[in-house]
Amino acid sequence: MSTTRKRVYGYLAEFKSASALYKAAEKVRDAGFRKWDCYSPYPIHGLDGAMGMKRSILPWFVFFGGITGTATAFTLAYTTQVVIYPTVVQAKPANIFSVPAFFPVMFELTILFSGFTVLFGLLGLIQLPRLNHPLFASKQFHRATDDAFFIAIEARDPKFSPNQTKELLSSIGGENIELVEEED
Amino acid sequence: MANIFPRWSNLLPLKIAVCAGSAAAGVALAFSYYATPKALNVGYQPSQPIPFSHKIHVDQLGLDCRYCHSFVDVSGHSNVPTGSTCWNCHQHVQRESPKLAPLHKSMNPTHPGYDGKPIEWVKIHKSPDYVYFNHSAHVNRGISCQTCHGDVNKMEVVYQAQPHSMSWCLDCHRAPEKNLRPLEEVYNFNYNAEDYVSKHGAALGVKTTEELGLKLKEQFKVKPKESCATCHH
Amino acid sequence: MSKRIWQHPEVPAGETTVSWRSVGQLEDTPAFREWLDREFPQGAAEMADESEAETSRRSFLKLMGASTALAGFGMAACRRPETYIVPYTKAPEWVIPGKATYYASAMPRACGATPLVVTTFEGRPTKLGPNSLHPDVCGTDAFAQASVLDLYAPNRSRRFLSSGKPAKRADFEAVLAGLAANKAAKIGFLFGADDSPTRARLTKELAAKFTAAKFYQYEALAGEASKAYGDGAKPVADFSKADRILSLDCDFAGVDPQGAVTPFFDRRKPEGKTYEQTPDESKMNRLYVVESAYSLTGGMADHRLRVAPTEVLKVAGQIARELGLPIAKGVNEIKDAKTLSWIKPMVADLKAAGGKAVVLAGSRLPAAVHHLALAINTALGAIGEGKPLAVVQTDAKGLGSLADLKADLDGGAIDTLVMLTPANPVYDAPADLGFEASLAKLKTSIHLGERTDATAHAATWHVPAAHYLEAWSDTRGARGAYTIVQPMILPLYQDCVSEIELLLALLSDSGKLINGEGEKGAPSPAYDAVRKTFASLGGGGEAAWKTLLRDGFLAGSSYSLAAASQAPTAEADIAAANIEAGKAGEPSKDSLQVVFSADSSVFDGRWIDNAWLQEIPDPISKLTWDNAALIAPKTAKELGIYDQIVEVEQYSDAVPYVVPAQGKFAKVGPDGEGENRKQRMIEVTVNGKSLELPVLISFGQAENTIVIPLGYGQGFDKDDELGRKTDQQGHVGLVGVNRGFNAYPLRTSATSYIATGAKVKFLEGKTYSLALTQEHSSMYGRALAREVSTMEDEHKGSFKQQLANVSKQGNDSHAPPNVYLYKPETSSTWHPGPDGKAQPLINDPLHQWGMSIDLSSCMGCAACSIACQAENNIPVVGKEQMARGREMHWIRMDRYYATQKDNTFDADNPAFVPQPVACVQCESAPCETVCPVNATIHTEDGLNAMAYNRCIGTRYCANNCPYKARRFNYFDYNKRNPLIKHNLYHGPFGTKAVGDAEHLQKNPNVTVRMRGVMEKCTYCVQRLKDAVIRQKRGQKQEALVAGKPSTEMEVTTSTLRVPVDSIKVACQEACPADAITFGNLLDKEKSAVGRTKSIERNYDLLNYIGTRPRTSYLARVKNPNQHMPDAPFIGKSTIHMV
Amino acid sequence: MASTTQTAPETQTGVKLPVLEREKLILNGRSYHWITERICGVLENRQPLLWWLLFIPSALIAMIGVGGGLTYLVSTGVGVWGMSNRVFWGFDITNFVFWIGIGHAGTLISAVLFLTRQNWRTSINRAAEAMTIFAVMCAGIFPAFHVGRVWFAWFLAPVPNANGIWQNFKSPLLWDVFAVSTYFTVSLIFWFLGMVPDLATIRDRAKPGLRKTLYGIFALGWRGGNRQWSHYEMAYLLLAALSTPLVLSVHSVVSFDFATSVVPGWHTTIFPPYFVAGAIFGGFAMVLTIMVPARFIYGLQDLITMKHIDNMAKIILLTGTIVGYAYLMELFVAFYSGAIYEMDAFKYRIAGPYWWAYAAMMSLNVLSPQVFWFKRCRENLWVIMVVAMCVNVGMWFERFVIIVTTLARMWLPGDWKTYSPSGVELMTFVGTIGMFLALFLLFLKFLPCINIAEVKWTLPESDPHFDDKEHHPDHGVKNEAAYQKELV
Repeated sequence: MSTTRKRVYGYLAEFKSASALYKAAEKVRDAGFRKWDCYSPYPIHGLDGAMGMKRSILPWFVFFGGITGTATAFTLAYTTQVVIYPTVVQAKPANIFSVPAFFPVMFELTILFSGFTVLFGLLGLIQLPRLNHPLFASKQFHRATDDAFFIAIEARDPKFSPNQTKELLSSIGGENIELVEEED
Repeated sequence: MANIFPRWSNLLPLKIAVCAGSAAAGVALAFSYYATPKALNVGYQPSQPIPFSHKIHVDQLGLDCRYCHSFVDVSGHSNVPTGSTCWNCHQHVQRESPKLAPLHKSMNPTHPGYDGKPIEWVKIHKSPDYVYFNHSAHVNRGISCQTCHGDVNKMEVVYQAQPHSMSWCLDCHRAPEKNLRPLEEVYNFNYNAEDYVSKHGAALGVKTTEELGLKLKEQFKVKPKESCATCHH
Repeated sequence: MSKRIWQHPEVPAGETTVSWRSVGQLEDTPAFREWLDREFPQGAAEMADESEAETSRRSFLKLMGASTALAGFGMAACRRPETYIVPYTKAPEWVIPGKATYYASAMPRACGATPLVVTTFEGRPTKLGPNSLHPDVCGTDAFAQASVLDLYAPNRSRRFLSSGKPAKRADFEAVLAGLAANKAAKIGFLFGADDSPTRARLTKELAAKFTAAKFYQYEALAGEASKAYGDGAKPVADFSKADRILSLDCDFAGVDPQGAVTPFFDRRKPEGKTYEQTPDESKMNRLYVVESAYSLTGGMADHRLRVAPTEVLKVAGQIARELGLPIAKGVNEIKDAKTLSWIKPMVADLKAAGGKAVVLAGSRLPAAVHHLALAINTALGAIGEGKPLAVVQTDAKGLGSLADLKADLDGGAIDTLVMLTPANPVYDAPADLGFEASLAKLKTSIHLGERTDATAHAATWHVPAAHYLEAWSDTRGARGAYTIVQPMILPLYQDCVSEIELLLALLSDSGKLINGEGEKGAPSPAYDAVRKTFASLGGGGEAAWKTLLRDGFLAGSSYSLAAASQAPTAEADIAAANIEAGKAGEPSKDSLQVVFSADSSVFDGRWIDNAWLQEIPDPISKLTWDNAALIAPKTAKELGIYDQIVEVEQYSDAVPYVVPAQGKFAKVGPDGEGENRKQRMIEVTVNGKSLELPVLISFGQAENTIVIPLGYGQGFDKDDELGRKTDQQGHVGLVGVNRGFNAYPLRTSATSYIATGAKVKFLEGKTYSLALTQEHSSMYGRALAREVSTMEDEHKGSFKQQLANVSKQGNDSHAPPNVYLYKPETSSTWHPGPDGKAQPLINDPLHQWGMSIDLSSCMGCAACSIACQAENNIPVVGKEQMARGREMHWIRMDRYYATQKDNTFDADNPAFVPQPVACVQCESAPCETVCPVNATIHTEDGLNAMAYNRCIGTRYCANNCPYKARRFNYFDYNKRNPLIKHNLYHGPFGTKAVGDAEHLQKNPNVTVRMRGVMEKCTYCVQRLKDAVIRQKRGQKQEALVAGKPSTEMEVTTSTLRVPVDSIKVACQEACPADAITFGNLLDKEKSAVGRTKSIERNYDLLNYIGTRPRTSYLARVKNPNQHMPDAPFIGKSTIHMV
Repeated sequence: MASTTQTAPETQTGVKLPVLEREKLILNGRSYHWITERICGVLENRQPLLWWLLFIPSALIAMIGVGGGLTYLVSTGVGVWGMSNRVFWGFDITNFVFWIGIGHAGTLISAVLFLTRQNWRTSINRAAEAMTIFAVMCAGIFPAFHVGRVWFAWFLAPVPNANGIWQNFKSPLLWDVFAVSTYFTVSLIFWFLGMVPDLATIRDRAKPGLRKTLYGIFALGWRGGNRQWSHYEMAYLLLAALSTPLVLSVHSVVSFDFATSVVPGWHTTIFPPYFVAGAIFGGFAMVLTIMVPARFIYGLQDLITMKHIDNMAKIILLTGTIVGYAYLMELFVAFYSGAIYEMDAFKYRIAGPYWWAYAAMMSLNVLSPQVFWFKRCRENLWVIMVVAMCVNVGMWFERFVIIVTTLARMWLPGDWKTYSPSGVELMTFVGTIGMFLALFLLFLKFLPCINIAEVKWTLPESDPHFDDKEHHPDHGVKNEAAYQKELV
């Protein structure tokens, strides 16, 4: 620990297993914390509930993304084929009845647009890419992507207090609890 | 164990995205303006071997287009006048004007340096080789020279007035009424639809220029085609 | 308007941007430049601009690429390549820039001139069409159509040669002057068999001037007919008067014309020439053919008898015998009952025709047969005024033969020879004659020719000849109508001399050679000579001359009739021939008979350097770029060439694997297919000489007979597949080199056309690759090219019933009707019309184009394909690509053989049914819907348009085309030279395009396609558009005439619609058989095409798919004689198919 | 495979039911860390010599075949390939359809098996997705370069232009353009998203330096917090849901190229399902061909177990049989049509000039997979490899048969001509195989070839209620009581 004062990010505590983390999460939730998170190498079933989180709203983004795709495709096809420059191919009609021929493209663009919405929607929701984060400064946190389970409670949380929070964490089975400070 | 990326890197992706996006948009816009016939062709005004002024010949002297471009209404190709056409008048008129030196060179055997070689006019209105535009098909059906070549009668030096791009052609083929004229007025550069309507409107039973156009389209049975073979074969 | 002034910098030397725009400049070869200058003495005219425009069409796409590239980098904005408009200084009369000018002229030929109308653009002849005013017109055959290419041929002779080495014109002029001065010169003239009044006149003058002069005539395949008809006399048939025609090995519809053939085909149509009558078989003619190998005429036959070549004499004799002619006794009787059973009813039929029957003998047959034919015709009362046959006296009288010439050469009667014949005596004279040796003895021999062929090299002097489109001359039609030959253009290369000009030079005292044009632009002396001749023929005065130039012929002029009496030598000749035939005896596999036939592509070899003719498949064998020995299947097996009999593939409805698949299920034939085709080779030994050449199975050919087309093998280079000697490489150009096998050395004077006692050795393991355009000869049970018979059929009933059933033949008999989900005729858009309602897209109320092809008169000659090639700038692709199946012909001439399993008369004589297939312009075109970029869509007037500049070449359209009518440019055929081996595969490093003048033939109104582009027939859309636009001018004229303002003139359909049947497409125009009808379907019954669509013979090819093609076919009608033994098997190719 | 029988508690009915233990997906009770170690090992340790022995030649082949071949093609003309004015498509489209087909397994495994909660997929989906990407890249080459004027290929893109002309949206080929590009893009997204947490793992294991930086960038700063996981899971689910119809659509659209035509033998309605089945069939075969050796080389037997292979074998058996059914149904339809053109088309396929191609197709695609009826064959890796190879070849022949034999004997006998490929064509095809291998090897070298995170949660202890079942009876599979409840 260097002696210069740094901004504190919060406490990071490790738990021995997924189930331990699960139980701990319930407790932290009940303690009424808001700015905290559980870190695990893989998604843990039911942890959302244990942490009292709401269901992701991503599907709504994607729904509208998809609609946009369909609309784009239809407009593109219909205006060019019927409105702007109708052509006779194989004596096929160039009017509303030629729409069935546009379905494949409409479908594909729907998927394409949805796909992009998923990607960018997700990145937006989880605020990535963010390459720099205080937690990366922690000595043990790198195991979070391997085999360790952590809970981190942020100092920004109104309920956060240097001592009680630390006790809480240890009381619910947190080990090698660490005070994470932001680098300069 | 420490952060490998500085904190400022957190905003970097966003910045990059914004810059790249706007750059792309800029390029697209620039291209769609500068790289289209509208910008590339319109206003092309090369200097000609003889500074021939359409303004003088058409506007002041009132020459008909067909005096020089004599085959415009019989051939697909509107011919440029032969040396002799110019010589007809200019062996008498303005004979000594220094501007006419090239003409003398090709027409006047007594001229020093006479070689009888034709004058090389610089081509202004170019349609690609795979486009078969037919002048006679247009001027004989009520489309004026002016419609495509602009106010040549006002031009000291001829320039390209219209983009002559395919979409430009299509615009007229889809709505010919906008440009149709009575056949008598095809070569009249001072034609004005309003005046015409006010003069003959009553006789034709039309009040506005739009009505005139539609009337002529109906009357002449003008049905321009849009399919490829109309211009490409 | 922003006026940005560009000050163009001087174009620096080596500036390339300009040359994109003008290939004219790019290819600024001296020849081209010089041609330009001399074409318009007052200074290169607008031509320069036009030629630039049209030559750069060849590179238009690259150009587009370039300009888009430029645009891409925004460079075009800073400097655009400058191009120039170069007007005439003094405008030539009649030349309207951008419009074609048409002139009447003619192509002089041995069989009678082909009257032509020549299309020229700013002085460049680009296309030939028939002169329909001419009395002897019969379309234009492939040779005539292709002859325009010779004008621009890259290998065309363009400079004087002395003993094969380039020489100075001056030196030759010296020689000429010497000759002209020496009135006692022992000079001989060797003419061709074409007839030119002016030449005939000059001949007399020459005879007067050079007392010792002698005159000869030679054509390689002239035949012996004159022996029967007298010196310079020849028979000419008038088929309009012939109800019954018997052809004794006479291909009068193909390479052995006997007078205008169109009337013959008119009478193959039961509805009459213009389809106006109700079908009436009695108005049809009937054709009997006795021949040894299939010819185009044989393909048209109602009854065909295949006999060995020597047997023809017996057949003729037998006919004479049946007619009770004394002359017949000279010929052995025919014992074979089968043949007799065929001859007897046939003769009866001829007799019954009462003077409306004619017998034609092939010119390659021995004199004896011609004697007999004359006798028979006389007996039938076929000869005379208003009769099917006339014997006419040509001007070519008192000319010696090649044998005479040879004698005079050796005897020293002449020491100077002027060879003007289009033939190539050193190459094609009978081997035993030793002409070359005698020629070599001469101190002066002058050869005038368009090619530097063997004779050109053998002669001491070769003079480059002017093409007939470059020279003033005259000639005669088949029946002798005086016909003018006028130049369209000055000689492309200034040393080219015309026949007349050369003769005139000799006639003049100075001997000065004036060719092309006289001093100070005065016309060529030939012009005056021709006018003089014309005047002497009663065409005095300027008006008559102008009429002649306009019409192309002198009305009312014709040959005088000759006395058609039996020649005194008849008996003797017949006796001799009979003995010969007796000696030869029946052909057997150890002593075969060989027919040396004229070739449908190179004729006698004179067209070996014509790329169009080389690439057009032989109508019978479908062979391109080569010749081969044609042998009947059974004979081929007996000779051990094939281990089993190669049959016309049979359709098998058997289940695969249950039956042996041999020869079934469209398997690849024994020789392979496409580029893998390796043809077996044999060695033919006859007259003590032998020749190795590949074998091609030929169906319907007489057993133990070999047919070898002549005219090939004139020179080889290092690329030759068989590594033959290259010493004669210089005799041919790129087109003709390494082409086929030369059979002339096998010929002797006695056996110039038919040789007997030939031996054949099968060269095991030795092969040669041939390029065939059609690999499978049967219809595989599909009723494609449909036939009916005027005779009652036990299953299908009477002629009437068969006609009614035409559209229900084959698969169509049980195919369900096509059902559409949407109304297909007029698919609509949301563009409201004047009535406010949605308007249809195929909506042109003036023109809806349509075509029909009458299989009853189509014989399968490829004239249409070549006409199309000339009109539409279709490239040549070379043998290599042809073999791969990459031909570019927009019209593919399919040819099917149909065998009747139960044919008890002669099962090995299958029916021959040709079927030309081009794009049929489906109204519901499968190709259109699959193009991702809209490069092929339907036009308002019902064409299936193809926008080359939009095409990216996915080739999907072509896959989806049931007729396989689309052609893809796999290589840059116009930019790279396809004639050099593998050159196309060298891409950018390959040799550039052929020649420096070839592009001058291109039609400026048709885009020249680059590689990677799909192309196809579009009904000559450029012609249609031109006609439609010309029609539009009428509106104004009407207004002027009426003296009313245009706004008060009512513009009616009649103003804007092209007059009924006034427009012809290239193939239709060329067709000698009038088999193609084209026109505006909206004219309904008024137009011929409208009528064809409503007659019963009309059917759609592959109707089952429901493409609703605009081109439909008319079923072929066979008109058999029901008393003939083979009658039940005639016209049955498709009627029993289900 | 261990399956111990235990005694279950008495049920109301009094029947004692044996409880079968589910087969483990990960063997020998490996730990989280072991998994990480093992999978990251593949790309952290130096590559075995074999890797280089495979990579260098395949990279060379790719360069010569694809690079050289295409340069020659574009500079000289499509004529350097073997097509003619009779057979306009040959190797080009055959290879295109072949590769696109291969490209189907990946997304199918990831998406469809994910939706159907087939946890066994976790061990193979990453590699399979990689295959998809690379296969589609190979596929794309052919349609792109088979066009006559590739420099005008941009005509296919609906961009506004001064010519005012547009594409033809009725053309299956245009549908293809959209379908394939969409498929490629979405697969890429799917692949990348799935990889982000694993990239984070690698980042966190790497020593500071370029390597760490690069992985760091691509990991986007992933932290593995549950607030990220929950959105991430949702995103993954959505992508799976989107990709499933996409996979089915792509090959359907490809089949439209043929099915919407009028060509006998192409114009048939069974093409879409038949093509999709064929694609899955060929795709799985290719997965096996690649994964079985890889599994050995990198010792991943515990992750890619015999169970995985067994499942894939079963899928091959199923789809292979579907394809066989389609072949026969084609024949029946043709026979039943009563149209001579249809009947002949198939006759000439079976017994015509290319009978050998048809025979190869039938035997390799329909017969060879039938051995998978026998468990012994499904367990013998040699048999599996052989069959997989057969299927790869067979599926190529299927496309060859469909395209070439049909075009060589179409409507008018007058234009029949056979087709044979040119050397350049062969070279390019081999080149794409090299390219595919090279790319896959690079993938093994630089990216986690197995989905680390997903494999971890297939471990029993990944369940948060691993040690106390009673309170949450509906979780986990080893809870007998719950299991009994489910039964009765």
